[in-house]
Amino acid sequence: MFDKYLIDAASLRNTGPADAPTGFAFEARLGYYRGLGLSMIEKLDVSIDGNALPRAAVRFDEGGGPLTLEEMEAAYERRWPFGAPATILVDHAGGFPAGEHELALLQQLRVSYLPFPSINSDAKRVSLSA
Amino acid sequence: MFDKYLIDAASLRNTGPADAPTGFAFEARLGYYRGLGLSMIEKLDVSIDGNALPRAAVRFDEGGGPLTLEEMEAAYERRWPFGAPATILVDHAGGFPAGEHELALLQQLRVSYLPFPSINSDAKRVSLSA
Amino acid sequence: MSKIQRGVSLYSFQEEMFLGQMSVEDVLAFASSIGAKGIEILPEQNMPTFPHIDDAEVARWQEMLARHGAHFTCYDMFLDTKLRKGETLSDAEQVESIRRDLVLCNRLGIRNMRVLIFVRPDILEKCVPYAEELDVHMGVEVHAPWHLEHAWILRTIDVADRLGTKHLGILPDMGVFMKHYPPEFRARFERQGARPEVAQFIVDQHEQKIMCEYTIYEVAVKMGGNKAEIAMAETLRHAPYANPKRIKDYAPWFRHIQAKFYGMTEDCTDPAIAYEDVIPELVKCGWEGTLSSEYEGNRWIQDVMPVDSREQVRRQHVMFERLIARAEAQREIV
Amino acid sequence: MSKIQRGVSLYSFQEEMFLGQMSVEDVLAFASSIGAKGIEILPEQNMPTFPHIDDAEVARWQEMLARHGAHFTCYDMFLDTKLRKGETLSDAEQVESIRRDLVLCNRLGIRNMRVLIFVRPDILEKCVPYAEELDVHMGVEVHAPWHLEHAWILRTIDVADRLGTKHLGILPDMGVFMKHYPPEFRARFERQGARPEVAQFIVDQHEQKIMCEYTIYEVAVKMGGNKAEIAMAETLRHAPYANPKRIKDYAPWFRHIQAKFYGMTEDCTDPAIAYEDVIPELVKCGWEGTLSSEYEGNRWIQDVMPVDSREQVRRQHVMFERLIARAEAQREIV
Ligand SMILES: [Mn+2]
Ligand SMILES: [Mn+2]
Repeated sequence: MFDKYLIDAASLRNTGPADAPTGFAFEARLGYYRGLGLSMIEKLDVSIDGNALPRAAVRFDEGGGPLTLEEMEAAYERRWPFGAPATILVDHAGGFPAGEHELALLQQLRVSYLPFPSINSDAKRVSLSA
Repeated sequence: MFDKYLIDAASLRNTGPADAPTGFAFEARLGYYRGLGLSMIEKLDVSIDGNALPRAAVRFDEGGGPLTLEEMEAAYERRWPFGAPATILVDHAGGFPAGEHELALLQQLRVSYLPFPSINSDAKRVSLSA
Repeated sequence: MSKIQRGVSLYSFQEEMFLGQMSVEDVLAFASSIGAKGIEILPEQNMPTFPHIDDAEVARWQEMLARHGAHFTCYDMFLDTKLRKGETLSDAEQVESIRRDLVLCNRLGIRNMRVLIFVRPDILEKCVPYAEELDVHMGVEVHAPWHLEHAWILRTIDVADRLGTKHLGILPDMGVFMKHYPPEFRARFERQGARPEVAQFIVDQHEQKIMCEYTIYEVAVKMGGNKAEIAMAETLRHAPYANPKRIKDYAPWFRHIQAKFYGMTEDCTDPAIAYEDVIPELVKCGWEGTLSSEYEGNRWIQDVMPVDSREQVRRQHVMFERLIARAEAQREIV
Repeated sequence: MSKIQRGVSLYSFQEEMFLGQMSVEDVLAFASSIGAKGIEILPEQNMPTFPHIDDAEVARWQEMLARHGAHFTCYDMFLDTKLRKGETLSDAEQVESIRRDLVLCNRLGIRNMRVLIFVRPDILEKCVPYAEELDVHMGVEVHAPWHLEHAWILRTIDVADRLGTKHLGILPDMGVFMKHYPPEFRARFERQGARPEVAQFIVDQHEQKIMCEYTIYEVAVKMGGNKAEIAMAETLRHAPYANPKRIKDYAPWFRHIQAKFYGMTEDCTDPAIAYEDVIPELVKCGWEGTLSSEYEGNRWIQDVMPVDSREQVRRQHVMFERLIARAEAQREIV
């Protein structure tokens, strides 16, 4: 219900040494009308220009410290609150590629009252302003 | 609801000259719980050992005289009554092939209260008793 | 004596009649023998010359009924809107087809006509003058997956109320009260390859009254169901358990009931349809009309055993007598 | 004065709250300004530290409500049965989660809890002692495609009746009374590529209350519908028009109503949900409780225009005042 708002384009930044970035990060929101426990976030698929990045390259931090998606599955005590930005960290040698590219985020949620996974996705054309 | 009863296996016979049959015929019933106007019988597919015979080779006679399937589509005043045998005539050079074969009949009906066609089918292993 | 009468629809004997093992007179004789004197007919099934029924044929039926002390209760109409390929009958043609049926009802002395559920309320509105003149009640069959409260059904009732007519209403098919999954359905799907544990899952889901689409999704997607299992799950779309408490609310709009069933146990109980709940409601509200057997079990068992429609109908009527008597007794106590 | 009170669910302002354009206090101030003093919350939406709510947080909410002359009406619970991958919470864990919510209701001074429709009746039965002790009514949300008469809902009512408890029942979402197809739905599907004539066909079919599966089949198979058209047709599965006459029959089992809507016209009428039929029924049967706005239009228009939840909710309350006053006046006349 909030797909178009998932990615905060202005928040995109490289991570690692400024002259040799090892990845990038951006702020994202959960596309659901309530907060959700992290263990029920099954997928956070990040892709650039339609190319999916490996699941192992993605980490998540809602404020409690970065977690791999594997670790998130057992993070029963942590939640991603409604409307709150969390950081998506992506390992990507060289950082976000130069110039404008399509950055996409797909969230797959395990919502207990739905028989099928709930999927939210957003894609925005973004570039690093530096 | 009466699929297994559509073909009367014992009624199978060749048609045309006995020494050079030009086809075969058999009795069949309508697989529906009421009679139906002939114009609503969309298909009477006959096949032997899984090979469909041409639609133009098939004629139908419930007692009012043989009709091609094309002619049946406009036979608004004739009906195939419930449970009543009608003759299915098939042009087939040489008649029904010698030995035991699978004879199949598929009826596709245009039933007004159903959004999709109603299909009944029967297949029986039969042979001409000579 | 109860206001509820017992009868049979000729539909119940379709297996034997199709195979030429029973004639309509055999049905009448049997029905009469079990006290089910009300006869529902499907002219398009039971009258081979339909729609051309001459006076001699009408007389033949009347004499046959008289021979067995029976009487007509209901006429099941059809409406071939798709008579012509690629086009639908015009409204005027639809009205004319229904008028033809109403006239035949009247000639046969039948005062209830089962109208197929797909017939449009505005078409029926145009038929009301004929129904009134010929004194035939047109009852739209409330058949699963519809139910008494479905908005489509309410449209016909709204038309009847607006016109203030007593000749338009509904005609419930008791299949809408499927409280338990029919064992005959399950057994056939198992013969077709449904695994017993998947069949049990489907039965359990139905028993819990879980929204059918969820079960279909579970079976088809999550359990990787085979063809028979998916087909079995899909039957749930047509297996609702409507609330028997609504019967009293709709009783003014129906005069005849199709008493659908799929199979009776040897001790004369219905394992699927909630007659135990339905009949007390009918008795409580003082409904007058006929419970007309509609046995539909033949297609579920014919692959594996001979069909005995007489025995099945007989058992249903033993149940009816028992449940009606019990409900009447309860009513007198209260 | 009417027994029907007016309120809002914070759900209605999800767009502005998600985007940080409104705080919960902004919602309370606005609701109060239109006389909608009853506040329904979704703690998992509106309380960022959920489920850890300390006494200071409770006090902060109470003070905030007091500042605006408002009060809590209802707590929308969730139940994360799929908390752990590949397994379902045990029954004991489910009961414990519901008990946690009941305790929080009680601490917040809330006497109604919306229970998600998928929660099993036997689980709720086990929670009844807690609900009674904490004086919270657990109402299973009757949400489309279910309806008041669905057998799944009746199971919960049967449990309540068997236990003789006043703390278990239902909580209807007015989305079940969708008399007309919402223009907002149609417009969005047209923006996504639905052809106007196909969209009109779907709207017409819904208007006639034709069984949704037929329309889906027509659009998907016979008309060769495109993706947007098929998706539009599939919304019909969730667009039932339940019979408002049933409200009186179920009034004893509900104390709160989620007043679902998708968009109001400028002259303050709802083009889709049958409040014109629903509110007179509520008034006639003397129902006491809160009509709690549940605006769900944001997701249908956000692609093309800014969402103004305040204006939408304001219009709904103008309609409520008008319809309640009219129904009260009618009632006094009769
Ligand atoms: Mn029936
Ligand atoms: Mn709701």
